[in-house]
Amino acid sequence: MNHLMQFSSSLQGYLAVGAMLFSLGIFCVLTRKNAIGILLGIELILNAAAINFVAFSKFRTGLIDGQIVALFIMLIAAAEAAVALAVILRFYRLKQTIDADEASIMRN
Amino acid sequence: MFPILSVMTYIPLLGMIVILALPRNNPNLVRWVAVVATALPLALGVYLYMHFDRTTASMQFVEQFDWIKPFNIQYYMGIDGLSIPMVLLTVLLSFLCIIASWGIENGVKGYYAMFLFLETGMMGVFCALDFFLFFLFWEIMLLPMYFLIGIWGGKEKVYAAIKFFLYTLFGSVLMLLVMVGMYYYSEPHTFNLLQLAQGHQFVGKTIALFGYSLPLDKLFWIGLFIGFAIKVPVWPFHTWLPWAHVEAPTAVSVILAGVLLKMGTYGILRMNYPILPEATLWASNFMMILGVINILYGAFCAMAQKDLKKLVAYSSVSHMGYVIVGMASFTTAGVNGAVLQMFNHGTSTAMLFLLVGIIYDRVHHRWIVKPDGSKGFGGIASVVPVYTGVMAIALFASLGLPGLSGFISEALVFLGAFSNPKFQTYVVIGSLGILLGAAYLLWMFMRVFLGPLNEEHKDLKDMNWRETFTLIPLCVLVIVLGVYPMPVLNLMGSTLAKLLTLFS
Amino acid sequence: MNKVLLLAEILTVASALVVGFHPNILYASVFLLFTFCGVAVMFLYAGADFLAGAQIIIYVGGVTILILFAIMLTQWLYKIKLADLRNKMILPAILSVAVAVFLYRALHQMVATLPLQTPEALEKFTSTPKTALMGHALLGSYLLPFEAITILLLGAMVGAVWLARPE
Amino acid sequence: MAQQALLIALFPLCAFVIQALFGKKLPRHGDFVSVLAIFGSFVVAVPIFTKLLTQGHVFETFQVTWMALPGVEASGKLNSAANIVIGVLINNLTAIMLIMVTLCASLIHLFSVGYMHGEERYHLFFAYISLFSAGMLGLVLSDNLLTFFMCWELMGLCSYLLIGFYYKKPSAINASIKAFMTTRVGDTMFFLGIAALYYVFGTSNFMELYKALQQGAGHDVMIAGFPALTFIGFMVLMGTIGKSAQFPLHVWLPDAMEGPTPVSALIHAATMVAAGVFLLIRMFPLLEASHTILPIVAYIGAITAFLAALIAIVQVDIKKVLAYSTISQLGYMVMGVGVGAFAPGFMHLITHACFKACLFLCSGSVIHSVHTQDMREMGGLKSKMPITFATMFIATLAISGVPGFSGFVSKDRILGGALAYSMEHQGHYLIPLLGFATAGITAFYMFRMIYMTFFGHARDEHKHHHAHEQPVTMTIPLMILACLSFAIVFAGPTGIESIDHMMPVKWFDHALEGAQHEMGIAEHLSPEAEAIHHHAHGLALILSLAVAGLGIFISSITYLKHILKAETLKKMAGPVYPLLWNKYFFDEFYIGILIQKGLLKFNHFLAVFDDKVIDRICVDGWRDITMGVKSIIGRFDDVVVDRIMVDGTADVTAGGGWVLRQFQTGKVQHYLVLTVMVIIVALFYANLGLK
Repeated sequence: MNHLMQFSSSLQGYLAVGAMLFSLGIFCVLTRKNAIGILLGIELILNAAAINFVAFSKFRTGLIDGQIVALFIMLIAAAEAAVALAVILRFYRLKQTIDADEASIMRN
Repeated sequence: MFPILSVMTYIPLLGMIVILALPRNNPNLVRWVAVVATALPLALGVYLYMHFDRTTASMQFVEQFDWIKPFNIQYYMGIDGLSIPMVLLTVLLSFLCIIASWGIENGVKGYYAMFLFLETGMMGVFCALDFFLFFLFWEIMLLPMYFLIGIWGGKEKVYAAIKFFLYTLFGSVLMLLVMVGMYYYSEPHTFNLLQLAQGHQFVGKTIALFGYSLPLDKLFWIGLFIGFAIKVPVWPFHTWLPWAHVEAPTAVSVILAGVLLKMGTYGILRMNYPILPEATLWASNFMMILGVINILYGAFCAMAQKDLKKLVAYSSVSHMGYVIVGMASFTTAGVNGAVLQMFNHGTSTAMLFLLVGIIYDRVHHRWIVKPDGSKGFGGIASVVPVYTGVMAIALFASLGLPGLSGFISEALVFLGAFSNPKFQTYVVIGSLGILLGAAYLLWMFMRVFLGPLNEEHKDLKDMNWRETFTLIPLCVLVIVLGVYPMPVLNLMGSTLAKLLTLFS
Repeated sequence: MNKVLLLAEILTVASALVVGFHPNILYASVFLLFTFCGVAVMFLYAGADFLAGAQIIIYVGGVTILILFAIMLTQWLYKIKLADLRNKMILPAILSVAVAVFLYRALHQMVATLPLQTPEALEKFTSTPKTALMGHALLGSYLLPFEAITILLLGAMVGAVWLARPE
Repeated sequence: MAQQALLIALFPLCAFVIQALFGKKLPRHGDFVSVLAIFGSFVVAVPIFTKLLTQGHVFETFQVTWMALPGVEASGKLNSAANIVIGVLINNLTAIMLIMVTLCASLIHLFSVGYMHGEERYHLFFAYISLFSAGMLGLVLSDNLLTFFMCWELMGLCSYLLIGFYYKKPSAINASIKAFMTTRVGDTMFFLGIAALYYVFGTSNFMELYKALQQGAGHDVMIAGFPALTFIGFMVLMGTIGKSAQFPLHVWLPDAMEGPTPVSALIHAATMVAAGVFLLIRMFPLLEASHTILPIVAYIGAITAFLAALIAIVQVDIKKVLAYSTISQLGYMVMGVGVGAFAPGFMHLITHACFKACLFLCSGSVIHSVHTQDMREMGGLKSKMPITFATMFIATLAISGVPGFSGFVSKDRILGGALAYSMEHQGHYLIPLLGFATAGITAFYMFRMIYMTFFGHARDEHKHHHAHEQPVTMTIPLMILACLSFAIVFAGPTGIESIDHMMPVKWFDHALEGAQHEMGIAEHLSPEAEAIHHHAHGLALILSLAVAGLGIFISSITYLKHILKAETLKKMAGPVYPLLWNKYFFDEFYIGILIQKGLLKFNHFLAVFDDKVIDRICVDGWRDITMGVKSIIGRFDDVVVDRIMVDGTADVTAGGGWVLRQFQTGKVQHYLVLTVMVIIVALFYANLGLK
């Protein structure tokens, strides 16, 4: 238990959590048919990245830069979520579904 | 100092933003805004032309400041004798194309927005002196082109657009790799093209790849050359060109042939030559062979085409071959001729594409010989005399008739290339292109314009004022530069002379 | 104190698992909220107080709510079952695990190449409140990206409104 | 004076611009603009010519830098070595050419006013013909090969435009494109010759070239495996062969008769085709220096002269007869230059221009009057068109080599030169042989033409009935040109040197001596050579008189007195007749085999190759490669391979929507899977690298 706690507050712990979130995010993106589900996965991936930046900032560099980048990631995620949801709504209005497989009209 | 180059580059971008903000139901307003947004750079281009110092080879109208400090990336714009003809060509053709696109009815807003964006990209490419900036503009240009072909194109537009995109993307990837490589192997790390060109930095260095130790400068040269060769297009990377030209709307074909193709040769002269002169000399033979292949291959293929626009497209392949031959000759006359040919081909081929577009607007086909074997046109000279006259000028300029611009540049190219004893045999073979050029163009002229009138087209309308307006400036340029080419030649003389010192 | 962090991490991963696997999209989004909260706690423990706050405000207060809205707008709660039809899962599962493993290994090994501050400096950095520091950084050396992201946000907002506008 | 001389070319050029832009709106469709312009040129040319006559010598130059191409020296300074300098050169040759061209052109312009009256595109006719005059005069004035070539090509363009003037007629446009392309074969090689000249001598200026040659430059340079001088000489000769319609590129000139008759007179008889010979004369020092080229020139000329003359016998189209006769006479000039009889060659150029222009204009007058070109439908026009008949008869006497007329003088001298050449150089007996044979044949077919056209009874009553003499604007040019066909204009009253050598004024010979001196080819014959020449010229005089007399005699008994039937001659010729009638099957060979079987097939092959091999296989073929990979892996996993590898990888690498349309799902997640795979691979390598 102690060992685990030691690990959890180390750099490796942060990285491990980040990697897990990242892979779950990818899994989510790849498997969900629902466009909103895909969006959830993307949010996870972005958060995983943010965690890594913050971790490096704390355990290695001791500079504010990592946190700044994490902040930017959040902002971009927010923007992306807004646009993506707008697109989904639009798509829903067009097709009465949000199944991503239906979004293949680009295929020509 | 007034940042004239940046202003010229970004006015179209501003125009694009304005256009996007305009209401959709007033296409004429959109058009006029686009006209203004291209006329201003044209006016500034005239200013540039007047105030350009012809006696120096150094960069002029320079704007330079740090942009992304940690990577030593600069915002560095400037023009010398090599870029200014291209800049002038860009602003002129963009302006004319905006007018020539008046007939676009679908998605006017998007079309003009994309077009203006394209002009920004093109201007940027010709003005950028920082590799990173150059690459950025190079990619910027790709995007609107893709949409312009893919949305406003002809029947096979999507195929053509994707083909264009993937081809050029492939070239861009190579260029990106070389860019990064140059950055890392230069000392100090820099993207500045002028600094990279100093001190033969890459000669003698090697890089280990796949277990082989390869000479760095030759590797860079090949990477860059392929990247640019796709744009030129050098055989065998040319197959996107007929597709893109044929499917693109008229004005886009004009820009494509008039400006975009020149970026390839411009890039080679701007990067390969000064940065990697040793590798350039090493590859000169190879370039010469490719140039000659281009000339002949393009001409032969053009002769077999049944589609008017495709014929013109292949003739571009052939004519860009002259540029390669001139460049690879390393003689004063040859290199001057090559750059002049870049300019002259820009004007004459633009005329040809505009003219083909005009006839396509009228009759909605471009067949010299229809797929079923019947004649597409024939004898229309009697119904559209003015059109025929202008076509004849464009045609004769293109086939290198003395007194029109094409001759001067071709003559210089051949005089120059022949003065290099290494290449005389190639020139002798390449000169066949002069003959073939005349053959396919005149044969086309005969089948389309002369002979008994094809009754299908007896009601063909001659050019209207707008079409005439787009063609007159080009006509004048073609004739004036054919008689007295100094207005363009003296822009570039000093710069090219300095460039050639690297190879003597 | 480490216990709290450990708990937060477990919470994060566990709820992320739910996000990844739960067939019902509604559940998944609610658990995404917990994941965000867990991450916020992790930020706090990493000395990123401002970020933790931002995480709560932006993600928990903004993004998740937006997602829930979207679900309710598109999937009529009463009419359509919210179960998310799945694609084939084997390949994505393999891929995800592979990504996790390789990513972790790569980062782990890469860490050695990063500059390492003295423990004192790191401790001092962790304990400093970050709001002021971030403010200075944003309006100092990061001004240009900051402005760019402002424009991006504005553009996204306008774009979203335009996209979602009624016909 | 040299600057003013530029006006000679500029007047017609301005006329062209005015005519092309506003011609249609001017009164009379602006014909007076062109006519005045060319008369202006004539007026400017006269003082130059009188100066030549009074002082015996003119020499003026004037140069400007046309293109500045700065180069950098080792020291870093800019230099101007590569600059392209052009200018005007006026010497004896120029002066004679100028007066000849402006005079012929003026007269032909004047003739055209009547001949082309009422034609559609009348103003364009004058625009083109003015442009042509500008080109020809520019060529004569050029002091360097580059502008010479430009004008040369410009004339080619005008020739193209004017041959295809009746552009609705398929035969006319075919002839025009044939003329342009055939001459361009020669032009292209000529241009290579200019490029080579630049390489060897660093200039294309004639005077500088002569100077360099006198200093013995260029002998040790090789180009593409040949001695440079031979290479240049051959390329220049090719230019001449194209432009002056020499064997084997002579095929275009007869077809060029599709153009209006004044065009044939001006372009295809008097000036443009002679420009090729003028080129040889200008480049004579170089040809001489290369040693190997001159015999080739001589043979080309002799063969052309002979073959073309033979074809002319069987022609029934009056203009075609003249066309072949032009080819034949041009062959004489080329032969003259080739055997070193440089001055007689040039003289023949001038005399031929005058009498051939006259012949063409006369034929035009006849055609205008009877509306046919077929001699079988003419006959008995002597009384109906007396002036035309008289002038044409004089010109015919001149071309046949009857003493007292100009053609006799020049032709006799060429033949004498050829004979002397074969005496000096053993084994070249074919040249004078062909030359003398041609002289006889020429006399024969020219008189045949005269007899068929003007004598005998009218074969087509209707046409004969409507025939009439032409208005004065058309007959005056005929008369002036006929006057110029007398020997006295050039040499003496009879043209026979031994009689005429008491004549005090022999302006032509003096002028040519000066020119030769300038070029550094002044002849200093050894006494033996002098003797040979004297002997040869005496022999040539007798022989040429004999063959010409024989030709006229046979022609008279066949076509005038009908003692000998033309049919009998035809039978005697046997298989030669169809060979001549089909012009030795040159057209069939060039068009049927070289172009249609060769070039067009090859083009088609390349276009298909481009489309199918390069585009489809090499570029789009990546799809097939990935498809192949798929079939090797087989049914490893339907989902992974079929849906992802093919849908994803194959399409993206395939490089084309052709694939995309057929195999692409368009589903986001399939692409994402691919992306993730790439990421994994990248990470995997990152792991390896970090070890």
